[in-house]
Amino acid sequence: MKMVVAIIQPNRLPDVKQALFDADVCKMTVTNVIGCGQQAGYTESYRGNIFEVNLLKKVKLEIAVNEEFVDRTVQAIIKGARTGKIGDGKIFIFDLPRCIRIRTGEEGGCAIG
Amino acid sequence: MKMVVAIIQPNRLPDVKQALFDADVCKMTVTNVIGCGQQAGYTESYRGNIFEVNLLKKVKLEIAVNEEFVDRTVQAIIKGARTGKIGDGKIFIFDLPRCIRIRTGEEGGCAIG
Amino acid sequence: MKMVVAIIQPNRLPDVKQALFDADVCKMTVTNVIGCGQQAGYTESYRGNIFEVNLLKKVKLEIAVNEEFVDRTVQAIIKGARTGKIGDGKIFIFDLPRCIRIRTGEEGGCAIG
Amino acid sequence: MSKVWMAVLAAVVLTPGSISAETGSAISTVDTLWVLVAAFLVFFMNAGFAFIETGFCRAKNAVNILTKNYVVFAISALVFWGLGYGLMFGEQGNTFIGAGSFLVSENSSSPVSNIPLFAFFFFQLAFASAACSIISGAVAERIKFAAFILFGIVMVGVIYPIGGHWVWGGGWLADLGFHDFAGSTVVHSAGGWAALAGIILLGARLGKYRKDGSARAIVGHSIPLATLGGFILWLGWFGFNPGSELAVTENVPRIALTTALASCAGTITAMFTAWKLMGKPDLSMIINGCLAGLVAITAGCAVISPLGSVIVGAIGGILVVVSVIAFDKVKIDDPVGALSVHLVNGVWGTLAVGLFAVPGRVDGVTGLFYGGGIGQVLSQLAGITAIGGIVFILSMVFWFIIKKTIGLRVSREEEIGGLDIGEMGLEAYNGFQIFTTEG
Amino acid sequence: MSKVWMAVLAAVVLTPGSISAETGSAISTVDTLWVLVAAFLVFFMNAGFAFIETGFCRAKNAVNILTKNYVVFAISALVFWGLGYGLMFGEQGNTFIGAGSFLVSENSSSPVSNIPLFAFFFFQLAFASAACSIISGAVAERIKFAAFILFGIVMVGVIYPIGGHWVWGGGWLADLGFHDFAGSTVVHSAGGWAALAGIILLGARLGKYRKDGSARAIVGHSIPLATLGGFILWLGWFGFNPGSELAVTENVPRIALTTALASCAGTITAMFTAWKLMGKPDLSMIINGCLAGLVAITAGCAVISPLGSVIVGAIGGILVVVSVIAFDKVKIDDPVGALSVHLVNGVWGTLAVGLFAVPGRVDGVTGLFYGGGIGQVLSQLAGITAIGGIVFILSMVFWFIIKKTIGLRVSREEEIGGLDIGEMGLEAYNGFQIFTTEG
Amino acid sequence: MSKVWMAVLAAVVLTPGSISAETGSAISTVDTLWVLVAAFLVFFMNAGFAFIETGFCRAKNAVNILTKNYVVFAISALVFWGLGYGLMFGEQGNTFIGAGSFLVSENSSSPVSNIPLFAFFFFQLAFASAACSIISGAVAERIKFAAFILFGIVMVGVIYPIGGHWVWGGGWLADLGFHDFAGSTVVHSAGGWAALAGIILLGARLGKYRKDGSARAIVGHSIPLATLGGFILWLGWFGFNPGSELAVTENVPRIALTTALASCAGTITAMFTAWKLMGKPDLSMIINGCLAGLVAITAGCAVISPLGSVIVGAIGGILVVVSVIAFDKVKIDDPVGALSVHLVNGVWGTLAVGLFAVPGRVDGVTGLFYGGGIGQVLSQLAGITAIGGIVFILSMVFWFIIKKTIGLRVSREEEIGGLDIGEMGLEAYNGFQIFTTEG
Ligand SMILES: Nc1ncnc2c1ncn2[C@@H]1O[C@H](COP(=O)(O)OP(=O)(O)O)[C@@H](O)[C@H]1O
Ligand SMILES: Nc1ncnc2c1ncn2[C@@H]1O[C@H](COP(=O)(O)OP(=O)(O)O)[C@@H](O)[C@H]1O
Ligand SMILES: Nc1ncnc2c1ncn2[C@@H]1O[C@H](COP(=O)(O)OP(=O)(O)O)[C@@H](O)[C@H]1O
Repeated sequence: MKMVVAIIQPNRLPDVKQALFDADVCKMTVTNVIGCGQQAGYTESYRGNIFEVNLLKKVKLEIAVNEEFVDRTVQAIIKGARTGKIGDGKIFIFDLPRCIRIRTGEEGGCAIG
Repeated sequence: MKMVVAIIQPNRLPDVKQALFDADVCKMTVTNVIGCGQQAGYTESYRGNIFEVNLLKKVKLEIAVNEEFVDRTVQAIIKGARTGKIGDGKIFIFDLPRCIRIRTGEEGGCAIG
Repeated sequence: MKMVVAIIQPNRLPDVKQALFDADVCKMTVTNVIGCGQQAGYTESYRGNIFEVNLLKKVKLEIAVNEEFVDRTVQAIIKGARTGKIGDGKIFIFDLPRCIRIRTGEEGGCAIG
Repeated sequence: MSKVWMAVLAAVVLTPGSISAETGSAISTVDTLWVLVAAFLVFFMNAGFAFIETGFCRAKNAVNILTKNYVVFAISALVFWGLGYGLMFGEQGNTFIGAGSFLVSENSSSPVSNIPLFAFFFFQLAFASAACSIISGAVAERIKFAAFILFGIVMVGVIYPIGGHWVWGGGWLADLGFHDFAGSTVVHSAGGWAALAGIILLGARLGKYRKDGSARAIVGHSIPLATLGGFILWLGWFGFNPGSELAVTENVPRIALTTALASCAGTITAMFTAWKLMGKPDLSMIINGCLAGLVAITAGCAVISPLGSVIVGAIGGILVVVSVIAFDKVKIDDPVGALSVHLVNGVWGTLAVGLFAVPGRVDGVTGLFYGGGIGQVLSQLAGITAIGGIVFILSMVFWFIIKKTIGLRVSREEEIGGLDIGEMGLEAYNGFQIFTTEG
Repeated sequence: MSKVWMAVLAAVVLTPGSISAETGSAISTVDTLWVLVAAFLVFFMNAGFAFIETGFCRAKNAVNILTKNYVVFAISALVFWGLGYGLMFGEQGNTFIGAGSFLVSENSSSPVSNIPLFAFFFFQLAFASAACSIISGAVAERIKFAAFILFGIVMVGVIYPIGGHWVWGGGWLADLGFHDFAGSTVVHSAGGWAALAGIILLGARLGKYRKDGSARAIVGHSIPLATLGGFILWLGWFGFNPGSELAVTENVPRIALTTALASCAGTITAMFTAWKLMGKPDLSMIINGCLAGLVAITAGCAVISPLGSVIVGAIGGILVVVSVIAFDKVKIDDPVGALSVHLVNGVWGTLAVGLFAVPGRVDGVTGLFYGGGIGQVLSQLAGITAIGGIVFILSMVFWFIIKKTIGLRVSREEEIGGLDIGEMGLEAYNGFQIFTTEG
Repeated sequence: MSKVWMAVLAAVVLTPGSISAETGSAISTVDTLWVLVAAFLVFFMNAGFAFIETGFCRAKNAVNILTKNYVVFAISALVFWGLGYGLMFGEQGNTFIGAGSFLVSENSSSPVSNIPLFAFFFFQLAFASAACSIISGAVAERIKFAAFILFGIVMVGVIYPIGGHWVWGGGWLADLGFHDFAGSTVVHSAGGWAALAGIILLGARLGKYRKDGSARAIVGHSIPLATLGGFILWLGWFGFNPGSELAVTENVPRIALTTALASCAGTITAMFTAWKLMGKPDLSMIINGCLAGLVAITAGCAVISPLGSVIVGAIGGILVVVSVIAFDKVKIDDPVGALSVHLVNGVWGTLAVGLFAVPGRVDGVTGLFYGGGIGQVLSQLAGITAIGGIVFILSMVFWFIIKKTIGLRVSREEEIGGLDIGEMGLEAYNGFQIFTTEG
C-alpha cells in the first residue's frame, strides 16, 4: 500500500476532490497547512511597518491507497490541482506497510477502502 | 522504529490519550484534520441554499515508537477510539528509519521516548 | 529522497526558517500541531475548576530533500530550534520513494527543489 | 413630518415640556424621553445576554445560543403585548392577578400618568424579555431550541407577570410593604428560579461531571465575546435601575451612582475571591461578579446609600464565586453562572433592602441597620419566598409538560457534534479551524 | 415611586426647558436633547452595518468590509456637510432640488425651529450615511475599495439628497401627499436601488453560481459578529424612527412601539418561513427578518396602529426570505441580503402606509383599510416609482462611469486570495488558522 | 465651561423642568438627564478601549488586556469616589489641590448647581476612568497585571485629580485663562504622559525591534474587535465632548457637530497618509486617525467653528500616522498607538484652541487666527507644559517604585507563552487553532 500526500492550492480543493471521486478515490484526510517554495510571497503593512509573508496557505491531502490505485490517484490530483502557475504544489508518495480499520480491526488492503 | 498515525473521532481523543498513558505511551503529536470516508456527511442551510458537508472534523495522532511498542500502541488506540460506528477511523503504520532529539542530538530508539 | 519531519517550539520557527534558508533549504510545509512529551504542561482555571493542559502548542515542519541535503537540513533545524530546554522537539526522517511536481509533472530529485 | 410643525407650534405657544395640548393630562416630556431612553438601554441588554452566554459556551453551540437570544425579545414582545402586560397591569384584576389591557392599545390602562402608556409599556416590555434571557444561558448547550422557545412564551406570558403583578401591579406583596425597586426578585431571581427548574429536569451537559462526581471545566470559546456581553449588560443596567424611577427626579443620579458602586465592588471582590480560591483572577468570575453586584443592588438602588451599595455589591461579588463552586458540587450544571448571578444575588439583594434601606427614601421602608427593626427584613423574606415559590412551582410544571411532550434535551450525537449542526444547520465560524475534543 | 407624582406636579406647574434666554426663538431643550440622542443612535448604526456585513462575508474580506463601513460615515459627513445638505434642504432651491446652505454653518437654513439647526443637521447627516452603508454590503467581496468610496461620495452628495428633497425638503412629492415618515423609500429603498445598479454592473462573486445556474452557499465567517450587527441596528432604529418626529411628543412612544412590534413580527415570520423552506431556522434569515420588519414600518411608524405594525412587519419577514431566494434565482448576488431587506421592504413599507394608515394621525393620510380609499396608495406608488426611478438611473450612470474609468471589480487572483491581502494589505485574524477553500 | 453658568442662570430665571419642589435650588431635569446619558456614553467607552486594545494585540494576551479594561472602571470608580474626586473638586483645597468631599455623599461639594451632585460626580467618574484606560493599551502585552492595577489606583486617586483640579477644579490654570473644554490635556495627554513614563521603564515587547534597530510588525489578532472598539469610542465621544457642557444649551449641538467633523477629517487624512506612506489604507491607522481627530477637537469643541474643526481634525489624522512611525524609530513600543492618539493629539488639540478659537464663545478665549493674538497660545502652552510636567514626573516616580517593589514586567517565558496563560490562567479562544510563532 502507498500513502499519497499532496500539497495543493486551497482553492483547488473542490476540483481535486471531484477528480478523486470521479476516480473512485473517496477516502482522504485533509489538513490546513502553510508552505513556502518557489511561489513568491506578498507584502502587508501594519501600523507603519511593511512586512513580507512567505508562508502561504496551502492544503495537504493524505490518501492511503492500494498499489493499483496509486497512478489514478496521482492523475486525479494533478487533474484537479494543476493551473500551470507556480505554487501548484507537490505530491509525495510513501510506502505504507500497515493499515488498520479501528472499527473492525481489519488489516491491510481491505482496511484502506 | 515505527511511526503510528491514527485518524480518530475528535471526541475520542481524551479516551485514546488515557489508554495510551495506561500503556506507557506518553509522547505524541496531535493535529486537527478533516476527512471523508464511509461516514456520511450532514447538510446545512444558509441564506436559502442547502449544502452538504462531507469533510468531517477528525483528529490525527502521530506516535513514534520502537518496534516492541507498536502493538500495545495500536491496541491502546483501538481501545480508546472504537465505538463500532462508521467513522471510527484508521491507523497507518510507517517505517521510521531515523529519529533525533533536538535538545540533545541523541539518535534512534533512545530519542523516541 | 527523504522526508525530514521536525516538531519544534512555535517561537523557534523564525530562527529555524532562517537557518534553513542559510543552508539553501527554501521549500517546506508547516503545520500547526499540539503535542505532549517530556515537557510539563501548565494549569488553568475556569469558573472554579482548575485543569491541566498537557497538549502544548508545537509547529511541525515537513521538508522533502535529496539524500545529500539531509544532514545540512537536520543541522539547520537543530541550529535554529535548540534551546537546551525540554520541549525542543524531535526530528523524524522518512524514506521518500517518489515526489512529483504538480505544475510540471516532473518526478524525483528535480521535483523536490 | 408635518407633525413636526404642530410640535413646533406647541413648542412656542404651550410651554414645551408638557404635551397637554394633545393629552389634556400632565405628561412630562422629560420623563417620557428618559423612560424611552432607559427602555432602549434595557432592550440592548438582550445583546449583552446573547454575547456573555455565547462566549461562555463552546463554538459548536454558538449559533444556537445566539438564535435563542435574538428571537427571545421578538417572542417576549409579542407575548407580553398580547397577554403578559394584561396579567401584570390589567385594571380588571384582583390582588393576585391582573386582567384586561390585552393586545395593548391606546386605551389600555397604565399605572402612571406622567408618561404616555406606550412609554411605560415599552419599558415593561424590555424588562419582561430580560427575565427570559436569564434562563437561556443556564440551560444552554443541551436544550432543544423549540423547548426553550415554548417555555419562553409561558414565562413572559404567565409566570413573570404573576410575580410582577404582586409587586408592581398593585398586588398583595406591594400592600405588604415588600420593596423591590427594579426587580432583584421580580425579574432576576424569578428568571433564576425558572432556570433552576429547567436545569434540574435537563441534567448536566455530557462530560461536565466525572464518574467520581468532580466537575470538569468546559471552557467557553470566546472570552472577548463574553466580555462584550458583560460591558453591554453593565451599560444596560443604567437604564434598568435608574429608569425604574419612571421620571427624572433627584433619585435618578443617586440610583445611577449606587448601581455603579455596587457593580464595581462586586467586580473587585469577585476578582480577589477567585484569585484566592483558584490562584488566578478568572475574568469569567470577574464579569459574573460585576453582574452580581448589579443584581444585588437592583432591589435597593433607590433606598441604599452609596456606602451601603458598596457593601451590598461587595458581598454579591463574593457570593457569586462561592455559589458557582457550590452549584458544581451539587451537580447543578449552569454553563454561564446565571443562577449564581441572578438567583443567589437576586435573593441577597432583596434581603439587603431589609438591612440597608436608608429611612425617608420610600415611605415605611427602613433597614435593620438604620433602626428599622426586623419588620422590613420579614416583608422582604415574604416576597422572596412567595415569588420564588410560585415561579419555581409553575416552571417545574411547564418544563415537565414540555419534557413529556416534545422533549427537553437534544440527542447524545447532537450534543457531541454541537447544536449548531443538529438544531440550527449552520456553524458559527465558517473557515476557522476549531478543535472540539470534549465530551 | 412616589417621587414620580412630585415630578409630574413640577412638570405641570413650571414650564420646563427652553433656551430662549440665549436664542430669542423657542428652542426646546427637551426636543434638542432627544434629536441629538436619536442621532447618536443612528450614528451607531454604522457599527451595526459594519458587523452584519462583515459577519456574513468571508474572513478573507473582513478588513476590506470593515474599512468601507468605518470610512463611510467620515466621507458621508464631510460630503453631506459640504454639498448634500444644501441640495436636500437649501432654501434657494425649487421643488426638484435644493440649493444654498453648503458647508453648513450657523447661518444655514433649517426647516424646523424647535431645535437648533446643528441638531437637525446632525440627525440628517446620520441618515445620509445610512443610505451609503446599505450599498456596501450588497457589493461586498468583489468591489474595488476606491470604486466604492467614489460612488459613496456621489450617493451622499447628489443622489440621496435629490430624493430626500422631493419628500423631506419640501419638494413635489411632499406636495403630492406622499408620506414616508422615516425613510422606507427616501433612505432604504434608495440605498437598495443604488445597490442593485451596482450589483448588475459588478456581477456575482466567483463560484457563487454553478455552471447549471444553481446557487452555491458562500457561508459568512462569523455569525456572532453578524448577530452583533443585527442587535446594534435594532437598537439604532429606535433613534431612526422615533427620532424622526424631531420632538418629544405623544407620538414618540407610539412610534417606538410600532417599530418594536414590526421588527418582532418580522423576526418570527422570517424564522418560520426559513424553517419551512429550508428545514432549519436560519439565524442569518432571522436577522434579515428583523431588519425587514424595521424597514417595512419605517415609512408608516407614525400612522400605523400597533396591530397594523405587527401585520406589516410579519409580511416583511416573509418577503425577505422569499426575495433572498428569488434574487439568487435570477443570479443577483447580494452577500448580505441588503436588497431583500432595504429595497424590497422599503417598497413594501411605503406601500403599507397607503393600506394601514390610521386616520387623524397625519392630515390627509388615511389608508385603504381605514376607508381612505385608493388615493394614498396611489401617491405612495408615485413616490416609490419616482424615487426608485431617479436613484436607479443616476446610480447606473455613475457606476458605469466608475467602471469605465478606474474599474469596479478586483482581479480574479485578488478575489480568490481575498480583498484583505490584495486591497488592504492586512488580514483580519492574525494567527488564526482559517481554511479558505472556496472559489 | 462658562456656558454652564449662563445655562444655570437661564435655569434659575426660566425654571426649566426644575425639581425645586424637592431641592429648593434650581435643578434642571433636562440638564440632569443629559449629563447622565452622556455619562453612560462615556462609561461605555471602557468597552471601546477594551476592544481596540485587545484587537490590536495578539490572541495570547487577549484575556489579560480584557481583564485590565474590565476592572479598570471598577477600581477607578471606587478610588475616585473615595479619594480622587475630593482632591479634584474638594471645597477645602487651594489653587494647587482640592480637599474634602472624600467618599462622596449627599453633602459633598459640587461646582455646578443646575444638576444634582451625583450626576456631576458620575460624569466626572467616567472621565477619570478613561485616563486610566489610555495607559492600559500602551503598556500591553508585557506588563504585570498587578503592576498595572497599582498604577491605575495612583493615577485615578492622585495624579489625574491634580491636573484636573488645576483646570476644572478652580485651580491656577483656570485663572490663567487656559481653556481645555473636555480634556485634550486634562484627560488625554495626561493619560498619554503617564503611559509614556510606563513604556520607558518597561521597554519594548520581545522581538519588536530587530538587532539592526528596525521595527518588526506585531500584527493584532482581531481587526474586527479593534474596529468595534473604534466605533464604541466614537459613539462615546458624543457623550464626552457635548456632555462636558453639563447642560442642554445651544452649544451642545454645535459641539456634537465639531466633534463629528473633526473625527471624520482625521479618519480621511489618516487613511490617505497611510496609503501614501505604506501603499495601503491601513485600517488600524484609519481608526487611530478617527480617534486622533476626536482627541484633537476635545479641548476646542466648544470654541472652534465647524470649518475649524475640520482643519484641526485633518491635522490630527496626519499627526497620528507620522508619530506612530516616529515612536517606532526611537523604539518607544506602543502596541495600540495610544501615545500618538492621546498624547500627541492631546497636545495638538490644546494648542489648536489658541489658534482656532472663535471669539465670543467663551469669555476671553480667542484664537490667533481670529485676531486673538498670541496670548491664548501662550496660556495653552502653559497648561500643556504644566500638566505634562507634573503628570510625567509623578508617573515616573510611581512606575519606578512599582518596578523596584513588585516589578513591572512579566518573565520572558510568560511573555513568549502569552500573558493569558502566565498571568490569567485562561486562554481567550478555547478550541480555536492559533499559531503563535512570533518572539
Ligand atoms: N521540498 C519540499 N518539501 C516540503 N514541502 C514542499 C516542498 N516543495 C514544495 N512544497 C510545498 O508545496 C507548495 C508549492 O510549492 P512551490 O515550489 O511554491 O510550487 P511549485 O511546486 O509549482 O514550484 C509549497 O508552498 C510547499 O508547501
Ligand atoms: N484511505 C484513507 N486515506 C486517508 N484517510 C482515510 C482513509 N480512510 C479513512 N481515512 C480517514 O479516516 C476517517 C474515518 O474513516 P471512515 O471510512 O469514515 O470510517 P471507517 O474507517 O470506520 O469506515 C476519514 O474521515 C478519513 O479522515
Ligand atoms: N515519540 C514521539 N512521537 C510523536 N511525537 C513526539 C514524540 N516525542 C516527542 N514528540 C513531539 O515533540 C514535542 C517535544 O517533545 P519533548 O519530549 O517534550 O521534548 P524533548 O524531546 O526535548 O524531551 C512533543 O510535544 C511532541 O509533539
